[in-house]
Formats: sequence, C-alpha cells, structure tokens
Amino acid sequence: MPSLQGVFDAPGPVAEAAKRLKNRGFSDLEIYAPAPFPELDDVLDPKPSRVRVYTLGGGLLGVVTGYAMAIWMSNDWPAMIGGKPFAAIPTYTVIGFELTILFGALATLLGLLLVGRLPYGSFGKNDKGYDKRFSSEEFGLVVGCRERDVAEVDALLRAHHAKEVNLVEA
Amino acid sequence: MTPPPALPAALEHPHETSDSKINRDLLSVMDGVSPGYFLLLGTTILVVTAAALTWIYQIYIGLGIAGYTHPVFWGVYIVTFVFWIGIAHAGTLISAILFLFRAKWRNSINRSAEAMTVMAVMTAGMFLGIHVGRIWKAYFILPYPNQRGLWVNFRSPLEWDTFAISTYATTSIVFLFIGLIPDIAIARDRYAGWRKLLYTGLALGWQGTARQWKAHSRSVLHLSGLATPLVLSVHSVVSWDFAMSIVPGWHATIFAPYFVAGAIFSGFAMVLTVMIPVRRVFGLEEYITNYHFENMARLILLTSLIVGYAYVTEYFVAWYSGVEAEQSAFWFRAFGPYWFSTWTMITCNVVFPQLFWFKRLRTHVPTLFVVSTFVNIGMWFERYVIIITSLGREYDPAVWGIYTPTWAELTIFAGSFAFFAMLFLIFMKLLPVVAIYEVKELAIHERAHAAEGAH
Amino acid sequence: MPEIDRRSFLKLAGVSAGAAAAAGCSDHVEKLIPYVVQPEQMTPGNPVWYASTCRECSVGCGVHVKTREGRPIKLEGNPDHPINRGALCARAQASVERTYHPDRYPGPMRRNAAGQLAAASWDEALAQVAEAIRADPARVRVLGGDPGDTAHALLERVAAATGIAAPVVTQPFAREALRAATEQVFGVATQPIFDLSGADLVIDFGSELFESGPSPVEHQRQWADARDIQAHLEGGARLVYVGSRLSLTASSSDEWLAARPGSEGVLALALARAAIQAGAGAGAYDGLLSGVLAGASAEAAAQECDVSAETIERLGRALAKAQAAVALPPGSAVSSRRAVGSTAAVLLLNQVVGAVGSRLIVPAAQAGGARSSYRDVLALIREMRDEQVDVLLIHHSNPVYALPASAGFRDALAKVRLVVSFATAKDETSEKAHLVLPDHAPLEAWGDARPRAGVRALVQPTLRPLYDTRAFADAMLDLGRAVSPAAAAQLPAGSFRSELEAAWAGVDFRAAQKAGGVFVAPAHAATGFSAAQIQVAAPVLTGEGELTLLAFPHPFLGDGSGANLPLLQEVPDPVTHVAWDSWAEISLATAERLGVELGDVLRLESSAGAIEVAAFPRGGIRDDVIAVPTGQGHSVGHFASKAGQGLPDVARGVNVADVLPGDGVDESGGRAWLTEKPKVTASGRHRRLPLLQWSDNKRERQLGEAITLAALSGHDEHGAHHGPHEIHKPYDPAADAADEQYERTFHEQGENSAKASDYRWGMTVDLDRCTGCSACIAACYVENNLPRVGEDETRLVRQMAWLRIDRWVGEGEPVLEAGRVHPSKSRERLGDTDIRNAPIMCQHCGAAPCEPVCPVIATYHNEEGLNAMIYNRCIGTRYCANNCPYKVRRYNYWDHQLTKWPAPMELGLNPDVTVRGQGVMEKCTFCVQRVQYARQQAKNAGGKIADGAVQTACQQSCPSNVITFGNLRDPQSEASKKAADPKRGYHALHVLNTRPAVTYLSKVIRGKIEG
Amino acid sequence: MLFAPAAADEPQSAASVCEAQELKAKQAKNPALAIQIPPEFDKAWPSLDACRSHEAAWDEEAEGPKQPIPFSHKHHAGSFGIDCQYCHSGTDRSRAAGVPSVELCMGCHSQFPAEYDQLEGVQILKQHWDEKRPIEWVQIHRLPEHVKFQHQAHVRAGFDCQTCHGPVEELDKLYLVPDTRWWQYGLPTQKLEMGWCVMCHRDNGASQDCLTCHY
Repeated sequence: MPSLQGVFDAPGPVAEAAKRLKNRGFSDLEIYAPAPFPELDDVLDPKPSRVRVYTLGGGLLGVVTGYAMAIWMSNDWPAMIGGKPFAAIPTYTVIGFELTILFGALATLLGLLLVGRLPYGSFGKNDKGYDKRFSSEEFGLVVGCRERDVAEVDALLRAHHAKEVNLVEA
Repeated sequence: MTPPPALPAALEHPHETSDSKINRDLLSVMDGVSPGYFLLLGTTILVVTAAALTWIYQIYIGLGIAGYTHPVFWGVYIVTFVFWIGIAHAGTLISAILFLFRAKWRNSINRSAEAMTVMAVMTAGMFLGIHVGRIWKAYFILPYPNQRGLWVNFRSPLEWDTFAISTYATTSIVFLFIGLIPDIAIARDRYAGWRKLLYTGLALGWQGTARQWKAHSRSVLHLSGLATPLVLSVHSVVSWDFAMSIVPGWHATIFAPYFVAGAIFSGFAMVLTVMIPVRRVFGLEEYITNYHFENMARLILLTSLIVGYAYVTEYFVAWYSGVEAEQSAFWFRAFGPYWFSTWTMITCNVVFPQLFWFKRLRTHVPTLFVVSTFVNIGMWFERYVIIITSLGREYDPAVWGIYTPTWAELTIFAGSFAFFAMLFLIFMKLLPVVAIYEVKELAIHERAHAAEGAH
Repeated sequence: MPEIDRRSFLKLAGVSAGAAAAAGCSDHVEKLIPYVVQPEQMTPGNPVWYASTCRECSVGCGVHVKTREGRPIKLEGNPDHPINRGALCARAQASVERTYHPDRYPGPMRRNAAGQLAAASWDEALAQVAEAIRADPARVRVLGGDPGDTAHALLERVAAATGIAAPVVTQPFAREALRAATEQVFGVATQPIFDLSGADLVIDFGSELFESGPSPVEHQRQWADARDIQAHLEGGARLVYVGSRLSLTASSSDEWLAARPGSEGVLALALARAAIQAGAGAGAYDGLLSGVLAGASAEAAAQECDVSAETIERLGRALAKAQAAVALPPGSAVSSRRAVGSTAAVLLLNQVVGAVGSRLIVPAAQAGGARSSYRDVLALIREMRDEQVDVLLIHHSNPVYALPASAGFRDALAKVRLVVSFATAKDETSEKAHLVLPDHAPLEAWGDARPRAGVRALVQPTLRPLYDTRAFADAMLDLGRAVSPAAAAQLPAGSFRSELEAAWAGVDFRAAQKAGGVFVAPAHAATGFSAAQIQVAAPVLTGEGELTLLAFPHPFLGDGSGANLPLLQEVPDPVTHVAWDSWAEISLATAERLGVELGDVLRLESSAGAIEVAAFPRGGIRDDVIAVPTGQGHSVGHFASKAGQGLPDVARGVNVADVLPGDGVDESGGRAWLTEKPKVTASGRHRRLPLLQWSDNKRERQLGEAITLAALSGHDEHGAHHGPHEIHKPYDPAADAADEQYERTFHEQGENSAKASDYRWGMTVDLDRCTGCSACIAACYVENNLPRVGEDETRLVRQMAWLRIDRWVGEGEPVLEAGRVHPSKSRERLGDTDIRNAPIMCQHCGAAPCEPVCPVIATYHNEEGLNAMIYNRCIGTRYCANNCPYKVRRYNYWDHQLTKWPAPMELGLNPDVTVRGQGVMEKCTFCVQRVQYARQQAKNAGGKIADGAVQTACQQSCPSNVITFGNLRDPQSEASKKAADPKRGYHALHVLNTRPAVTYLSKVIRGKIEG
Repeated sequence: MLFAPAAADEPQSAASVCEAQELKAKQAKNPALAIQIPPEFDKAWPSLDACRSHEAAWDEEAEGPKQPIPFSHKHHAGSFGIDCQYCHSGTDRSRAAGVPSVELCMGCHSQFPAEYDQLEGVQILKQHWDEKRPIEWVQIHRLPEHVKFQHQAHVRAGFDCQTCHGPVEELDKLYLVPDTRWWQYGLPTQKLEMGWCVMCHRDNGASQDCLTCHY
C-alpha cells in the first residue's frame, strides 16, 4: 500500500497536518524532525513518555542496593574500624547515593533505547519515507494510506505548506 | 542579560544549498587534518609516551622515585588528581544545570564541555592508579565476591571516591553519548567509507522520528536531573578525602562547598582555555559567540568570589579556633617555604578574576584566555597548598618535613595535560564538537519567529 | 656468597619452610632441607637460646643468643648477668650483623702480583707466615686489641715459644689514665668499678655515663632505679653533669655545669675542698686542705673552669650532706695530656665523700689480660719506620683507621715486608695486608673474658662458621707449631677450645655455659689512700684556633669498630638525630660568628691535617668548643664507607683523628684526645645532613610531658599547671571505642564478645627513666626485620623505624616562626637540662584515625586492642600514614627486602616476621609475633598468658626499664598499675581523643641540687 | 589364555629380589607358571609392595614433582602404619612440622637386611648418610611467607594431618591433592588458599582475626 511523504520547512505545519490526518482516521503516520520540538512531541502519541519510569526504577534499585550492600558486607566479616559501628548509616549514605545515580543513569539509557525503539530498523538504511534532508533542516510527514486516499492526503499535505509531496511507496 | 544576537542571514535560505549551512559548518570541523593538527597530536602523543614509560618504571622500581618524605605521604599525583576532577565538573554543570535553568545559550558549548568532562575524569582516574603503591593489587578496592571472603571498608573516604568517580565517569559518558546520537545520525547521512560504518553503528538507527525525539528529550531531562546532584556530590566526596581526616588544615566543614565552587571555577576556566583557540582555529565564531564567553566570564567571577570567601573563612576559623596546631599550619601555608604556592593561588584565583567586573575586559577574548589560564594554574596550586603544606606541618613537630616533587612526578604531571589534549584532538576529528541539533533547534525557532513576524 | 658455602651452611642449619629470606609468594620451587643429624635439643620452628657474652666493647655484657634453625637472629640481655641484668645497648643489638656481613672474607686471602687479594689455602698461608717468622723472630711484632682472656694468654705463649716480641695492644678508648690514677691514689693498678645503686648524688665529670662510660647499660639501670619516683618520693638520686656539651648523659642530668673542657680535675679538687669545709669526712681529710687542696679555692676554680664559685660551694655542701655520693672520672673525650691528674682528682673526691669501698670499688689487680699503652704503639710505629720490623701480625683492631694519621702508622706499615691481618671482615688495615687469615665472627667462636673483677664471662659459638675461617687463637697455635718443632713442643697439643676448657678447669663448665660465665661479687681491695702524687694542671692544647676540638666517642660507632654495621649507622645519634654521617657541633654564637647555618661545611685545620665536616649549630655547647664525633670517616667497608651506595673508596663522614696530633699521650702514656685547637673556617659549601628530627620545639603539645617534683607531691599548685595531670585519662576499657563496639555488636550476635577476650594489650612508657639511649630502636630493627635504608633515603627521612625517640627541649612555645627549609633552630641553652626523650611507637589507639580511612581494611582493631596492619592486604594509598597524628607509620617506597640485605644478610632475618615488600605500609605491631608465641606456649600448657610472659623487643632491651608491656584488662598487671598513675600518666595528643593503648608517665623535673 | 605351555619349558627367572617377588606373585595366581629364582634373590625382603611402592614413587606419569628419593608415604605411613609424628616430630610442639633428618631414616634402615640395598632409594639414602649430605626434598604443601601457620595449634586441636595434606598414606608419589570442600559465595576455593583456611576456621569457631595468621 502506498505512502506519501510531505516535506516541510517548519514544525508547526507538520503538527497541524498530522493532527488533521489523525482526525481523518489515518493511523499510519510518522514524523521526521531535525531537532526536538515540543509541538511535535504529543501529536502522534499524547501519552507522557515512559522513560521516567525507567529512571525512577533504576534510582530506587540503586539506593536499596547501595545501603544493603554496604551493611551486609560490613557485617559479613565484622572488622572493628576505628571504633565505628558496623552499620554506619551516615557513611553508607554516600554509597547509597552514588548507586542511585549510577543505576538511574543506566536505566535512563535503557529507557531511551526501549521507548525510542533503538537500535531502530536496519540501522538507518533509509527506511520507508526517511530522507537525509530530515537530518538537515527539513521536516517530514509520512502517511501510509489506501490507493483511493492518495489524492486527498496529497491535497491535505500541500494545504499545510508542504514544499513537496512524494509518493515514496507505490 | 543582552539578548542573543540575530542568527546569520545565510540560515534564512536553507534551500540554496543541498545541505544546511549549520551541518556544513559544524561537520567541516571533523574533516580534513592540517599538518598543524598532526604536529600538535604528535607532540601530545610523545609526552604521553614519556609519562607512560615513567609510570611503568615507577611500578617496577617503586614509588621511591617520587619526592615523598616522612610526613608528606601524598604529593603531586593526588594534587593533579583533584585538579582534573575539578576540571571535570564544568561539562556536566553546563549541560545539566544550565539545561535545567533553560539557559539556551549553553547549547553551542555544552558538547565540548561534556567531552572535556569525560576526558578529565579519565585523566583523573589514572592518577589513582599512579598514586597507589601496589597497583597490581588495586582491585582489592572493589567490593567483588572473592574466595578470601574479604570485603571493603565503606567507611573510608577513598572507598566513597571509588564509587563517586566511577559513577561520575559512567554517567558523563551516558550523558555525552545520548546527546551525540542525533548528531552522529547527521554525520552518518553525510559520510561515506569507514566513517559511514562507524556512525551507522553509533547512531543506533536514529531517524529523528517524533517518538525518538520525545524519548530523547525526556532522557536528557532526567539525566540532567540526576547529574546535577551528582556533580555536587562528586567533588564533595573528593573534598571529604581530606575533610574526614584529622590533619590540621584538612579537617574543615567548609571543604565540600569550597571544593565544589573551586571545581566549577576551574571547570569554566578550562572550557574557556580550550574553546577560545578551538573557535579561532575552526572559525566557529558564528556558533560560539562572545556572548557565550561573557556569560562564562560572569560565572568565573562569581565562583572566584566564593572561592576567595572560602580562603578567608579557612584562615579565620584557624585563628578563631584557638587550636595551636591549626594556627601554625596555616601560618606555615602563608609564610613557610611554600609561601609561593599560597600566594600564586590567591593571586590567580582571587585577584585576576576581578578584572571581569569590567565589561570591556570580559568581552575581550585575549584577556579571557590569559585570565582563564591563570585560574587553571591557580587552582592547581590551591590543591598543592591544601595537600602538601598541611601534611608538612602536622601534630608532631619532630617529624615536620619538606616535600619537593621529582622529575618522575613532573613528567607524569605534564603527561596528564598531554593526555587530555590528545583525547580532545582525537574527539574533534571524530565527533561533532558542537551540538548540531541543538543549534538547529535554536535556528529553526528563530526562522519560525522571523516568518511569523513577516506575516 | 659462593654456592658451596651456602650448602655447607645449610647442611648444619637446614631451613624450615618459608624462611623469611624467601621473598613473598614467589612460585619458584622451595627446597626442604632437613638436618643430616638433628641436634636433640632443637625443633625446627622453635628458637634455641645460647648464653654468651657481647664483645662489642670492653664492658662485657651477658647475652642470650636467639637462634632459629641454627641461625642466630637476635641478641637479648642475660637477666642473670651481674653487669647488664637482661638489658642491652644498641651496639650489642647490632652485633648480630657481624655474622652475616657482606664484607666478610670467605677464607684465607693472599695479595697476588696484581696487588689484589686472592683466595689461598690455610696451609700455604700459614706456611708463608711461619717461613717469615723463622727467618728472624726478633723482627716480628704482634699488634692488636683484646682477643679475650685465654686467647691473649695463648697468644703470649705462642710469642714466647717462637721468640717474637710480646704483643702490643692498641685500644683507642682503654681508660689507661684511670688505671694509672687508681694506682696513684689507691696504690692498685686496676680498673675501679663504679656502682650507682643506692647512690643519692652522682657527679659525672664527663665519663658519659650513659653512652660511652665505664658501663653504660649497668649504670643506666642503677641510676634509673636509684631515682625511681615510685620508690623515692623525694626524687631519689640526683645527677650532676660536668662537660662542655649537652650530651646524652647531660640531657638526663638534674644539673649541668658547662665547665671548660679539661678543667675537670680543678673542679673536682675545688668540690672536694668545699665538701670538706662543709663537713665531709668529718675532719678525716682536713689535712688535705693544707695539702693538695691548698690552692683549690672555689674562686680560683671558678676562674679556671668557668663555673660560678657559688655553684661550687653549693655542690660542695650538697656533697657533704649526701648520704651516698659518687663521682665518675673524665671519659676519653676530655682526657687531655693531663688526664691522669684530673682523673686522680676525681678519685680523691670520691674518697672525700666516702664513696670508696661501696660505690667505688677498687678490686685487686688482675694478672694477665691485654693491657694497652698508646706509648708502646707509638714505639712500635717508630720501629716499623726504622725498618726494624719484617712481619707484623694485626688482630682485633684496625690501626690504619683508628690511629691518628699524623702518628704515621700508614706510612710505617708500607715499610713492613709481610703484614698479616686476622680481620673477619675487610677494613682499612686488612686491605693493606699481604695476607688475611680471617678470624671467626664473634657468634661463631669460642672465647672468654674478664671484663672486670668478679666477672668471668664465656663466649660460645651459636652457629657453624659460615666461611672457611679459623679462630684467631687456633690460627696462632697452628702458626706457632709451623714455625719450628721446638716451638711446637712448648705449645699445648690441643686446640683453642681445649685450652679454653683447661683454663676453666676449676669450674663446672656446663653450668658456666648455661649461665654465660661465672660471677662473684667484686671485692674491694684498696688498702691505702694517698693524695701525694696528684698533679692537676690545665690541659696542654696545640694549635692556634679559638675553638677547642672535643673528639667525643660516637655513642654507637665508638672507636669506629661499629661503623660497618648498617644498623648502627641507621639509628640516629640520640642527641642530634643525625645518621650515616659526621657533624661538627658548634654553639649558635659561633655559628653566627662563622656565618654558617646547619649543614654548611666547616674546615678544621691543624698541624696534623684537615677535615671538612657539616656544621650542627646548637644551644647546648660552649662557645669555645667544637665537638666532632669519632667513628666515621672510613674509606673501606660496604656500610662504613660509601661503597654500598656505589661509591667505592669514598669515605663516609670524617675521621676526627685526622686532625689530632699523633703524639697525644697523657702522663701514663695513655692516648689523649683533648689535645688540639684547630683553625675553623667556613668552606662555603653546604651539604644536607641526613637529619631525622625537624624541631626540638614541642610547642606545648602533649608529646613529652614533665611535672615538677613539687607539683607531684602536691605542694605547688602553680607548678601543677605545668604538670599533665589535668589532661590525664586513666585507662578504662570502656574508654576504648573499639571495645564498646565489640561488646555491642558481638553481644547481639551472641558471638565471642569482647568480654570473652581476656587481653587488651597496652604499654606504659616512663619518660622519667628514659635516657634516650636508643637501645629500644636497635632492638626493634633486629626483631622486626626493619630495612636499614641507607644515607640517601635517610636524607629524605624515609627511615623505616617503627619506634623513634622525639627529643624535646622543655615545653617549647607555639611561636609562629616563618618556617624555613632548614629544621628550626636549637632551643637548648647552657645549663638547661629540661630535655624530654619521648619514645614514640604505634599507640594502638582505641579510636584509631588510621583505620577508618583505609579502603581495603588492611588496618583494623582486633579483639585484643591491637591496631593490626595486614601487609598482604595493603594497596598503598598511604592515607593511614597521613591520618596518624603520631606519624609512626612507615611506607615501603622500594622493595627493601631485595636491595637492603646484600647476601648473606638475609640469613639473619627473623623468620617469625614477614619481610614487607614494595608498596605496603608498616608500623609497630607490639611485637605481635611474641604475643602469638606466648599464646601458643600458654595454650600448650593449658593456661592463659601470664603477666610478663610477653616482652616486646624494645622493653626487653631497655637498660632503664622505661617500657612496660602487658594486659590492661588485668588490673593486677604491671602495665595496668603503672598506667593508673594519677599524676604522671597521660596519653600523647590526648586532645585528639584517639584513646591510645600507650600511657606515658611524665618526666619529673627535680630542679637544681640544694646545698 | 590362562595356561601357557610354552612358558613351562623355559621357566622365567628373576634378576633381582623385586622381580622375584613379582614372579612369586604371578605364580601364586597361576600355580602352573614355572619360575626360577636364584637363591641370592630368593628373599623375603624387600616385600612385594615395598618393591611396587618404590617403583610407583618415581613413576614419571604420576602426578607430583620428582623427589630426590623414591620415598613412598603409602609404604611407610600406609602399609607399615608408622605414625606421621614419628618422622614429622615437630608438629605438636612447633610452628613447623619438621622434615626427618637423614639420621632418623637411617635409624630404621641401618637395621634392615642387606638385600634392602637393592632398592635404589635406599642406596641414595645411604649415600647421603655416608657423605653427611642433606636430602633436598621438593616442597609440596607451601604457604606464602606472609602466612604464619602453626602446626602445633592444629595438631593439638586434634585435626588429622589428612585434613590439610590429603590421604598421604595412600600415595606413593606425593602431590597437592586438590580439595574444594569449602565454597565461598559460590566460588570454589583451592587447597591452601585463604578462603579454604577461613571457611574451616569458621566451621570450627576458630579465630577469624587476621593477626592470627598474618604478622
């Protein structure tokens, strides 16, 4: 089934075009942008990104691991150190804190990969509708539709100041 | 603050060329190596080799080739370690904290700053290995399960260090990498040959779809959230390497904030010292403007004041405490055989930065360069003062002593700078030294505004 | 050393697994080499002890030699020996190094055509000498030190049998003047015995009681006991020191009279006169006032000696009042050309104060034994110069080094056709010899001695000779037999060993072997007293300089015989803390006048020669004196010279004898040392001295506390403020943070709680008894395999001493002096004796700062209160050392075990103590190996470790019982009792709340002597 | 096949006592076997298993280093059941176990009949004794220098030598018998490794103070 690729200059029109298409019931949409733009974020998927879940989870895991490790290890072979307690919580806070950050950061990276579906496709051998111009300064809106809708989509895209519209897949 | 200058006209007509000017300008840094570049790289590699050989010899023959003496068990190695850790703070600070403050002007310098962070941490990390007496047993410091059934001492500041530094290194690398992904994708689309392969791999198939950008910006946000307290913690932990001891001149509650301020101070200075020539050589004036430099200068002035305040406080507390050991230690700092290090420190860190009160000077690039260089020197001497002079005058006057660095220490010290420079030179040719996508973000916004204005 | 020797050594010794010499965990194949025949009394792994006698100096202390697997590894004092009663000095501790010295000759050597010493066989070597003697026995001479009683007798018999002249004896510090003076005054030519036990007033006229005196170890103990503050609340014995520099002895004295050197005799007479006038002798000696004491008025003496008349009068009264006063005669440093006179004067003083017979015992003259007279040596040199000597046999001495260069021995030696040396290890003399017939090392040989009346000491071999050596006496016997059948006929048939047993025929030899000799109380034999011949006169000094040269005996190197022992070079001089080098002490004023600072090189010139030596300006020396220690300046020897540092033939320091006139003899023909006023100039060069103490300014920190007698007895509340009692923290196990933790934790865990551990090891250090003699340091080195790091490392203050002695001058003051690269100026003052010697070892803190900072738990606190240091866990961050306020941790910057023990020295290592490798921290362990040994013995016996069962090495060796080690959890232990001292006990740097296990007892300041 | 008629005509003959012992053994299994033993070799000593142990102690294939003498612990401690402490006499009163002196070996071997000297090991032993030359055994159970092991403590606590040294009495040629009895956090510990000592100490409530072994 065919898909059309609209090329835009600015994020705004892309967003509007995408909204319109979505309302018209076109579900197979993909937006390509050279840089992050808030207006594009929620067009296709209004739900807040789930990356934060990973970060939080990693952080919590880290703090627990940090304290637990320090306390258990110090008691596994108790050696008297300068008359300090074996479970010296204040000092172990440093360990807990550092592991919070460490695990949090790694989890965030993991989140990015999973949520962002990376590594994606065939490592960027231009997939459907992707164009190196999109890594320049232009925006792309790729719509998959039925034969009979091609004309409509084309018109709609142009109506939203698409510089050009290409049929990237017959 | 003065508003950001209007973007160069060329950007308003991106279709005149097949590719955007931003891409071409910023990627051009990466291609083509001049003889000058090779000369520079060669020199650094030479020095690094010399330092490496010295290190190997030291491992073989023993730390005796360094200048340690009875009361002074820590020397130039630890001084330089703390110095580099300090440098490492600018990057994360600029990218993370300024990001949270939405200080958009950071966009053009944060990449190189983050890169510097990673490199500085790598350099600093090596010094822990150089410093210890039995590096072949240094793995004992890791809490790994072993047949002996032995664990590590989590009460030791050095153990905290191990965790803090490794965490910091990992996080900074993650931070840098996530920021790089979109730019690597840009490069992937524009290069052929081995670079193509390399970037294809590193870009992880980035295409800049809406979903990817969404996840990306969230990750950057969260990482910034994590990195900000981390930056503050890391140098606090390093400061506790000293503050947790009972050595007069080390055992001070002010150390954590004092060190953090100092770190930011030296970090910004180092960014200036490096970026000014880079901008000059690669003609990036359009992206890294005096406006950026001026803001950096402002921050340097601020932190310099904080650091200066810390110096005063230290002396005041030493005097006010009435503890004779503290008093004589600080007196010794200022007027003992190490007076030069103390006064270098004060001149470079407190006096020179005051020039930035004057707009003419803080926008005058040569001045910026000179002052920031002096600040780096001053900050190295600050650590020298703290470590060496305090150890030289401890509780038992019978075993007071004098420490003088040896050729070995100085070689390795020089090697660390060469190592840092080498990494940066390689980085410049391998990866975008300015965050392309962030610059575009700004540029496209500008253009949008311009367009609306036209209507 | 050659493989064959090692084998033959191993054959007898046999090494147990993992002998200390084997480096760390190397993978190379270790051989287990058992005995062929195992001595029945020895078990591999357990020590075997032999009683013997120390021959390092003429005192003859009794030692117990600790051997492991047939190797002597440590000397400890023989508790039953009347002289040292179990203690030893640093020199004795170091003497074990002679056995394993790298400079030892592997066998007989003969100088070949190329002038090099090459190996030879005993037979050909002896044949050659015998041949030469046979040629003309009249032109043969024997020169040497004291080979021991029987050996000397045998030597004389050989001489007689072969018709060669009677042997000449040379001993640089032979106290010939004392012998002569004793004959003058008491009519007996002998060495008197001084006994300080029970004395209440001691005046030392420069004998250096505690360093090079008549019997340092014995006298330290007697002195310390006589003034023990527990036993004598009024302070006990007082010590007055007469001398021109603040020596070790002076530092411990209550009053120091900085008299002009050489004026001791005058002062003694003046004191005697003052004492008599104050009623001493109850009129018995009034006759003297008109006789020898006629001119000895206090005023005249004040002029002569530079001591105020008032002081002389006061001390005179004190002497008269004293129940048990005694005066010690001038030592070698102040023995001038008029030494006999001044010595006699001091003996007279003893007579006047009634010391003779009790504290000064004059035994009957002994027959036999080696007598030396410097005059005879000079005569011999003349003969040699006139080519009347063809063969010269040299034993037990190093005349080329020890005799003043200007005496011309070196040149005269060149005129002797055959020079034979019996040296064990190479020295200046043996390097000049044509033949070397090496003697056994002291620990390898039989021998005996009569160090003094009533003591007949036995020397036993403790290991089979390492090399192809032969006991000196045996060599002489063989030589005598080889000379002619006639001679052989007159000589005993057996060996030296059999001769020895014959000589000891009268006594139970087995018992003597166990006891180390036969001891009886010396009998006082002096009948008369005559002051008639006493001739006191001012010293005759040659040279036109303004400064009098005081050539004082180095406390460790002595006459130089100790200079090749690395340990004696390594242990810093207790007064100046200089090691591995010479120095010249001058007063601060003199330094200013010459415009020199510490380390600036001075040039001393005299008619005899010139030396260049680094200046050591200090307050504790007269302005008209320059003092240089003897013993340094060797040009031969791995450690004595700089050969060990890769600088062969470069002398270490200077030999002060080089500027002394060769003809310096006193009235009796003994050697005089106080003879020269050299020209002293600044050479303009500077050398950094290997100096181990930065400052003598305590800055009022709690490091070496003192309390006045008044404050102690509670009379003087003002003085009390200076006393440390308000900072005292009496020991209380609950005060040990670690203990609290152990109880809390293990109690919960129901594991072996801290209570279950019966021990909390601790120590008390009584500064009031400490003289700073440094025997403890030497003992620690030997016991714990501490590397002797050498000059260069010492200059970087990288010594590995686990125990050091801080020397403080008074309380000090917290001056904010602008620190200089030089150590800060000496705070000593003439006459000021408030010197505090504070031995500092690991304090085994209950809340140790070093422990929390170690990332790998290489150092921690164990149940018994020991601050453990686990070498094999250490990664060398060195944070613990930074955080130790006492700075007692030492770091291995190099792999000392490879570099600092040239073969065969590693054989002398203590197998019970790990030899630390490169990159690890180390420190005092409270001799944990001894604790563990005692624990095992106790276990085997089914009991607990008894109090006193564990003696740390430092405690064992200490001559004045400064250190007490024991279980602080047992309130009855010696250590606990002493630590509980309410007024004197304190913890070093207690303000840091480290809760140490070491409790110091402050020095008691007794003040000047009241008249 | 069991019966070898060929062998019957030419009886196998022995060239040494040991061969003789072997043949006797064979014959015991197979009475038909004709053997011929010269009288000088027809002796009771050395016994068959002495011969075999002697052989095995120098077996190149067997694990463990070659010792200067083909000494078999199996023969001495095993078959003859000599108490370990008879030779290693220091164990109960010293840190070191002690290796027997040549004299001790000779104590027994000098009393044995002359034909024992046919064994090469005995010949070497006697050479050493005559030349008063020590035997250089290759050490097998070796601890690094920084470990201070107390034999007496463990022996007096009643532990068998085998606990650490393995079934010595069953070995002709000695070697470090592997033992991974003790596991630490799922990690195997090799014999004579620290964890190996520590786990045993834990199980027996012995001290875990580092200073017990490291000083």
